[in-house]
Amino acid sequence: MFDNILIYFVLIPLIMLAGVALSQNIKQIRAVAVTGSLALTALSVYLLVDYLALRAAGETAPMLYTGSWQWFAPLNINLAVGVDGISIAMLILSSIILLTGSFASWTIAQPKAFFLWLILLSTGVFGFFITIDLFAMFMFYEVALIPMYLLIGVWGSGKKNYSAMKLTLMLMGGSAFLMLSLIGIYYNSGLFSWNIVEIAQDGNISHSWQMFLFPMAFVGFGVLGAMFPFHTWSPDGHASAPTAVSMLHAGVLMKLGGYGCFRVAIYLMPQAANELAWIFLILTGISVVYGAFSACVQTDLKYINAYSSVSHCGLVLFAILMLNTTAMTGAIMQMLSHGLMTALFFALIGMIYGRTHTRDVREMGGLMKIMPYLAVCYVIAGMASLGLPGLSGFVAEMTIFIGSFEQGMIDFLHGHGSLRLVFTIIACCSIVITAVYILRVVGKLLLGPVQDDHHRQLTDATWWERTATATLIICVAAIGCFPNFFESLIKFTFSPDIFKVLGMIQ
Amino acid sequence: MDSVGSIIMYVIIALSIVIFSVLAVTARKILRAATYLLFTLFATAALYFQLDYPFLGAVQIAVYAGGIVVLFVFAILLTSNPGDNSEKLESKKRVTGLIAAIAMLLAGGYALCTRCCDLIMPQMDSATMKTVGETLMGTGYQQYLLPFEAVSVLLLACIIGGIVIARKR
Amino acid sequence: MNLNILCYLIPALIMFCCGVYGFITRKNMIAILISLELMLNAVDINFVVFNRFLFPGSMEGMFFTLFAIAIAAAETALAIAIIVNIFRVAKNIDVREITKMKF
Amino acid sequence: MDATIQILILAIPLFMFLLLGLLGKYLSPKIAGILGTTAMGVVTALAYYTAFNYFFSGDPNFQREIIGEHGETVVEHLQYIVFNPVWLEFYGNLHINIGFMLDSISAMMLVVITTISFMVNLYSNAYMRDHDGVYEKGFQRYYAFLALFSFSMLGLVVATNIFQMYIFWELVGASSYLLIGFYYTSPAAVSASKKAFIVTRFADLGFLIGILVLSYYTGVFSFMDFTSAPVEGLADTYHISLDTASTVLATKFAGSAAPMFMGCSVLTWALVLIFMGGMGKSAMLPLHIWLPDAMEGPTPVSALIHAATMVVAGVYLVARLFPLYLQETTALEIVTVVGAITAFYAAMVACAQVDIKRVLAFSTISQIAFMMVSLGVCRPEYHHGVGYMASMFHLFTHAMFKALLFLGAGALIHAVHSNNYTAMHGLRKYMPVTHWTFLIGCLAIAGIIPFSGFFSKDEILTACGEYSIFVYIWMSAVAALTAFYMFRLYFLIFWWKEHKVHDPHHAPHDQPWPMTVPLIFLALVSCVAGFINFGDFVTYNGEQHTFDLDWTVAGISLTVAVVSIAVAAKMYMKENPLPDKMAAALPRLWDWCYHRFYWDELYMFITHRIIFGLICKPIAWFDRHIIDGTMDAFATVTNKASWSIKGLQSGNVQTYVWIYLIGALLLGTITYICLI
Amino acid sequence: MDYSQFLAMKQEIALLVVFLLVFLYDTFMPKKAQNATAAFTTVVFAIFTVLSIADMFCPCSTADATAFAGMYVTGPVIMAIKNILNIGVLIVLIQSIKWANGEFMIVRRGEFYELLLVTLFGMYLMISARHFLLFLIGLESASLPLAAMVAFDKKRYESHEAAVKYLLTAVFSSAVFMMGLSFVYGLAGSLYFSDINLMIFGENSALAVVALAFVIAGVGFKLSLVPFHLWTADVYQGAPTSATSYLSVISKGATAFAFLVVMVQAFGMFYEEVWQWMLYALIILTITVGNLFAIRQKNLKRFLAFSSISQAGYIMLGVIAFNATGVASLMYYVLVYIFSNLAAFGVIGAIENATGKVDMDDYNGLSTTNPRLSFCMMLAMFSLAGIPPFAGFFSKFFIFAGALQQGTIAIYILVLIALINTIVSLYYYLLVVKAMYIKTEEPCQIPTFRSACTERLGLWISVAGILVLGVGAVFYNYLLEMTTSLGLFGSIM
Repeated sequence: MFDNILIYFVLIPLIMLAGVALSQNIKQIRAVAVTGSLALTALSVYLLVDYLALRAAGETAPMLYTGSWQWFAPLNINLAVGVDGISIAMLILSSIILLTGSFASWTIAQPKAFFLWLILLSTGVFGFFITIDLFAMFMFYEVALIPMYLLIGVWGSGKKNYSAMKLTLMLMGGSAFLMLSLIGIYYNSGLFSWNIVEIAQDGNISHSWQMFLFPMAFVGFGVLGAMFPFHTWSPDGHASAPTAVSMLHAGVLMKLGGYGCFRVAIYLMPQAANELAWIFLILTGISVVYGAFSACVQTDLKYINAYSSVSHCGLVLFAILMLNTTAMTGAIMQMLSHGLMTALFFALIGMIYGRTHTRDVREMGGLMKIMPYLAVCYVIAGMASLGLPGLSGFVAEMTIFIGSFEQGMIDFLHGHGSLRLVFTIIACCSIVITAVYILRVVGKLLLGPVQDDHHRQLTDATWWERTATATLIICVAAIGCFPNFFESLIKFTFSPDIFKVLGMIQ
Repeated sequence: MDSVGSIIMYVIIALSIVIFSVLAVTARKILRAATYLLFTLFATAALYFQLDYPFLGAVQIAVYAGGIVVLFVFAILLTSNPGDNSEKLESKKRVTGLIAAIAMLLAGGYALCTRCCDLIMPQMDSATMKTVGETLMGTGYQQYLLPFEAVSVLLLACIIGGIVIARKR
Repeated sequence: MNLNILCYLIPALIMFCCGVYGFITRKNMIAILISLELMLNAVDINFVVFNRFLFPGSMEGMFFTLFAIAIAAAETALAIAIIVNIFRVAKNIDVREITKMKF
Repeated sequence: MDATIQILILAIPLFMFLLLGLLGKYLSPKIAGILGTTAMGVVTALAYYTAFNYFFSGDPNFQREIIGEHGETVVEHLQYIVFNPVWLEFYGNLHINIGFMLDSISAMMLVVITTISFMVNLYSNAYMRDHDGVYEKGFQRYYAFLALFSFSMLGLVVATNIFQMYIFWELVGASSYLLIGFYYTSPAAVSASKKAFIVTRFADLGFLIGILVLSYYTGVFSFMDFTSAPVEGLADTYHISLDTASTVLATKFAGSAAPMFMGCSVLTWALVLIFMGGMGKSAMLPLHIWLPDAMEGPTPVSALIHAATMVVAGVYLVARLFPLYLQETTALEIVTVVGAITAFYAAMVACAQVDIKRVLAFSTISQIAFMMVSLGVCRPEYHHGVGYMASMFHLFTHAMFKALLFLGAGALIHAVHSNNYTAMHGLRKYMPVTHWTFLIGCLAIAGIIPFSGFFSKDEILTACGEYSIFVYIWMSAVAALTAFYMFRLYFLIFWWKEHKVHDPHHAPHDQPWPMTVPLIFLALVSCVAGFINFGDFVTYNGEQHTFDLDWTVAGISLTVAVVSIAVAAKMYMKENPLPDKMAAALPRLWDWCYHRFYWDELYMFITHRIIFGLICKPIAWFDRHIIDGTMDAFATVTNKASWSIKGLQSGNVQTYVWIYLIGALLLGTITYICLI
Repeated sequence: MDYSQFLAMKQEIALLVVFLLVFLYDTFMPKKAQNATAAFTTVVFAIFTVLSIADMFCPCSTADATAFAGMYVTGPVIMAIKNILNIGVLIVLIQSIKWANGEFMIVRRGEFYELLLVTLFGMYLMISARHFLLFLIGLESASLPLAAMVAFDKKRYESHEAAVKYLLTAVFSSAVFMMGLSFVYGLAGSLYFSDINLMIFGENSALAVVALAFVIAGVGFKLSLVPFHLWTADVYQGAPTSATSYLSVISKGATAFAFLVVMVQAFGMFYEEVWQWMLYALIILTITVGNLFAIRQKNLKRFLAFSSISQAGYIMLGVIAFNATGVASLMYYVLVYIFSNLAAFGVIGAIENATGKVDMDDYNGLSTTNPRLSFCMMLAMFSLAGIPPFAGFFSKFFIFAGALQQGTIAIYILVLIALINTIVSLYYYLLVVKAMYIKTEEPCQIPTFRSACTERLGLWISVAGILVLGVGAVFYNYLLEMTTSLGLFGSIM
């Protein structure tokens, strides 16, 4: 069991949990958190390199590093692990955000409990990304959800009670549908297997069952992916959450939704995905512009960013539903990009809030003069968000648009309706709206004259804050500058001979 | 074809069962209600006798009429406050009670009438005490040693429970 | 003229319904207990009648009744103990008064 | 061929950006300035070398000799891909490359950009400090942004494919944003930068969709596949080929399942959408509104970005795809119409502005519109496509003299600390160098022989005349207005009345050498650039061609210009009430011109009232109250239900058993009813 | 008359031995030694439990047995469920020692344990009975002494009220149940489950349906299925906490299994057409109504009462599944539920014993004063809500999986409704967590105190169960392998 590298993605967090639990003071806790997350980052980077090497050596299995250990044997439930490029991308994302999140919560109150929950949450996240067993996946998924409640409830701000409850309940609502769908897949695939790869390859879920189970699975994960109209937990939840939690949640947890939508809903039930895509295309297409428009008039920084996340994550689901290699690659890129960028955003907002004690943009102004480092980072995050070339957002969005447009035109020219085309163009419009709200905030918050004289005494970022933000910015820029590397990592999964499902559709 | 005598007997028993039951639940005074209950129980015992279950009838009289009703009377005397002997029924309660009773009656009546309406009493030999005893003490099919032992435990427990509860401390 | 099975079952049913009615309408807990006795008794009759009319060969119904009487006795004893007990605490046995715990 | 020089051309500015951006605050401003300027000087030298090499080395990669229509030998400039690595792959042949293409227009642009950029870098060393020599706060940052801009702009012009162009297109937008908002504490600058970015972003949306359409149909991004054909025997060399463009049209578009969309061919749609991007960057009506506001940035920035280089990107884009546009002349007609209207509009507005930078901004809009019209009216059959050449020629000359004017204006502003001519008047004695160079700039833009503007504008008017007499007259009128408002500006700044000196010790004076040297250099260029035979370098198909001056057209335009200048001199040379009278005589026109035809107000209305008021706010409300309200309603309803059924648990045993019994009976009854 | 048949009833007889030991100890030991009655009971019962479990795994023991001509059966699965109950009872006993040693309990702690053991005996009978008379006696043994246990807290008026309510409704319910039995008897002529199942095959008369409804009502009463549940909250609230915890887990668990046995063995033929749909409706009602009531509760015991009502609904999914997986899932659910709920009751009991406070508002900020108790409570709540990695998640998942194995679309809808209800239940479980961890603005009403070592032991066991039972798959695997190898009917004989 321990010879499989993937298992360490769960073991390290567990060791961290123990370490934090045994820590005596905040320094030890910080040390454990940073060391652990550094180890995870290193591990994921090693995995990336090794994976690419294996692929280069001609490895063609859909999942590598697979391992399977019996768990609930009579029900065929195994702790099956395995990763492909997408999972690795997500693992890197998660570990980086955990690392930066640890830095961002350097001075949190009640550090022990906070880090315990935070690490438990990341255990769930890592577990989710490494498993290929539906049951284990679902279990880790829920493990990742519940610590949110306490993290927001105890360390949050504002309407934290309401938000924490709303977030938890809505996400659990999603997972209710999900659970039904997963069990349904188990019984109806004809294999009595929970293994995703097995089901995808040999499973045969009948058409009518697919039509029943697919929407459940998609909605289930879609709630976490902030799909309209199930996104309303996101603004409140993010607004109330403490910095690191917002980072992790928007940066990683919302990706669980997109990842799951792809890995479970579409991967296992492609026919239904193809036939029902239109419903969800409309919903996610709405998400994209709707979130952006909503963000335009918000005054709370976190609300702005939360709505922006709705928009960006909407784009992820939207692209996934294109069922098109390019668009799906773009979707994964967008997950990666949005994860890093939104984590950066939330980190910065948290740092600004920690200083000014307000998140209302109307009460702040001219912060560029007062805290130039944070302000510059904010501008960079904003630029990434509005898709400036050289940063990650551009690459992801362009890939999505190219792919979606391709699929839209294919549909259109083959007489399958112009829905995809129309919504692609609508989604493209989001780049303008994004610019509007990002620049609005940058203009109001960072530029212009100093709004509140009390702010003049505030200090710029501390070293740990600099570490957190700089790490994220470097990652954002790395993706933006060398996209082909990341796309080639992801694309392999989508290449038709591996992904027979998509090959069938196209 | 039943004999006239048995029909008359039946009518008397049935009527007294019905009438005393009704009276037992409608009597204002609680002591009277207990008395009507006693009559009902007697009528039931009579019914058992008529149906050729003398042993059962005897038990009915001994346990129910002899034991339980006496217990009731004691309880009534122990718990009666002067003045609350007669109770007045709220009409709302009465309506709900009637609804429940009639619903039960209709449902049960319908169920019984549709399933077993035309059966008449077959002939049989009344069981001897020996058979009764053997059945009670037997371990075979339709013999009841185990329930007998089990019910003894139950009764023991009820005694303990009763004592604990009734004990003042 | 034959007395068919219903002639016995219906009075028992009426008795049961009287019990139900009594349980629901009476205030005095002893009266409620009396109603319960009626219900149990009605069940006993049912068993006996079914045994006699349908399955005269066995004594299943009869023995059930026998045990039911024993159980009823136990129940009654316990119930009376509890009622007496509550009478000590609450100084009355009106069932409508013992509604402190609700909703 | 060794690509080191070309790599360096792109890499040095990028490196400078990173260096100054990350470590700038550890450098003294002086060193940062010198570093930035030097680096740009090096880039300029490299660019000159490259361009010289391209045009004059005779390398077979760069030019070849072919047999022309009439059997003569013609030199044809070729397109050479210096390097072109893949940056991002999509599907099939669709991949973005980041490359370096050398052809006649990109070489020309390299020269223009690096020259102006170097001038501006030099100039800013002095401009970005006050009279006591104290550097402005953020000086290093300024140089970093300048370097970023240079990098982006260079990347844009050497793009080998349309997506690379889009990438750098966005980057220049961002650097423009950063530079306009350089004085970030000023709300005006902030809102101007925001406006510039958003308006151009909106235009870029069109560009993007255009790219999507084009790339879907053709399956490629590369310009080479749209407009050129490979030269046999050379791997990375292409020549411009109208045949390729028509093949693209015929096989990819006309032959597709849906060649038409809403009455126009899909290619037209694609080209018009792409042109929309150009309209945004080049500030064509109705997307021009950002450019005047962009003058909030430092003046050298205006000179570099908003006069000489970035704003002509739209023209460059159309020129780059010109063979495709030639396939669908509908798109070119749209270009013409938009250009013509914009040119006239901007000229009108320029006549009524007070802020000298605004005048120059509108002048820029008008002149870019000239270039657009020139492209729009260009047809191969008209005088060997003179419009294309004229457009590029004007781009070149305009860059020089408009940069000159802006830098001159910068010197003035630096001297009097105001943007308005009302604070200037009669400065000619105080600032002679500025005065003379400014005058040269004005003469050039007015089209007075022998200054450069005369030649380029004349070619444009010739092209217009070939295309349609109406367009010719229209554009001549614009030319007349141009001469008028420029000299209005000139006279109001340098003449009108004596300058009031508030403080004799700080009388306006000529600026230090870093500021005057660029002025003199650019003035010299403006004087001589007109004599270049531009047809030797740039033509629509790359074949050298000598364009002769049409003296009829030249004479007319010269006359018109002189008359306009005379009118301006009459009105503004000496203080007199004539201008006020004129304004009073045409109050409506004056107001509209002064208020720029209320375009800003219209946009304000659309963005604030309609987009914010009728879309964003209702959506936000809808989200909070309807969607979120529904989610909350689930909770509320559950809670309400909880309270409303609490009566079941009444505490009364009798109710309990009643419910029990009825429940049991219902259970049986309903099941039974369902069963039978 | 083969009295050796009694030997098949190893567990029952052993239990009676325990009962007798306690009885004798309590009656005849000197006053001083009587102080140790509680501990004595616990130890003896622990020994019994260990032996009983050991017996289950002992290869030499005869697993299957049918005694008294099929009236009594036992088998590996039945032994397993009894042992599950034993474990639960053991925890209850451990947790109740502190309370039983209270000053007030001196005179009747022995009786408390005697009654408790008798009710457990009744439950054993319910589980093993394959004859309705024995079943009835088991049912009554399991419920009548409980009434006495409910009334144990003589100081508190609520305790008496609860006892009255419990007894009256219980007797009413058993009357209805017996009425139903009489109809069954009228139809089948026998009260043996196997006979009934044979005789009523194809029967779809009103009498059969009504009989079935009454039987379900009678057993559903003990399970507190809606609408037969109304006594539950009042009784749970009024009874002493030890009795409540016993009532809520052991009684419920035993009855759930017994219900499964009755429905499958006696009425298995009716599954498809009749009782599946009855149960369908009841499950929806139970889960929903239980949840709806639980939302507003302030008294924690009452709160847990409603929560246990809705949990009963989930348990019933294992019955409606009508397959071997369902049986295993049901048993597993009961096992997990025992640990989760007893952890919650353990905390409540400890706090009640120390301070007498049971209201949720009193728990505000408990984490600041009693972090460990809060932690236990939180784990219990999460487990009850079905949050991984705690055992409750697994039990819920498997019970759903069991139900869905049945495969009709109606079951899918039922499970969906149940799942949506888990959201509501999560809400109120989180309310407790919120009170303890989030509402920390004001100082906590409950001071810091150290709970008795027995209480802590009980909590440790419960928490260990919550943490281990789910992730450690052996428990469920064992049960599932057992039931699948025996089949649905075979596993419950």
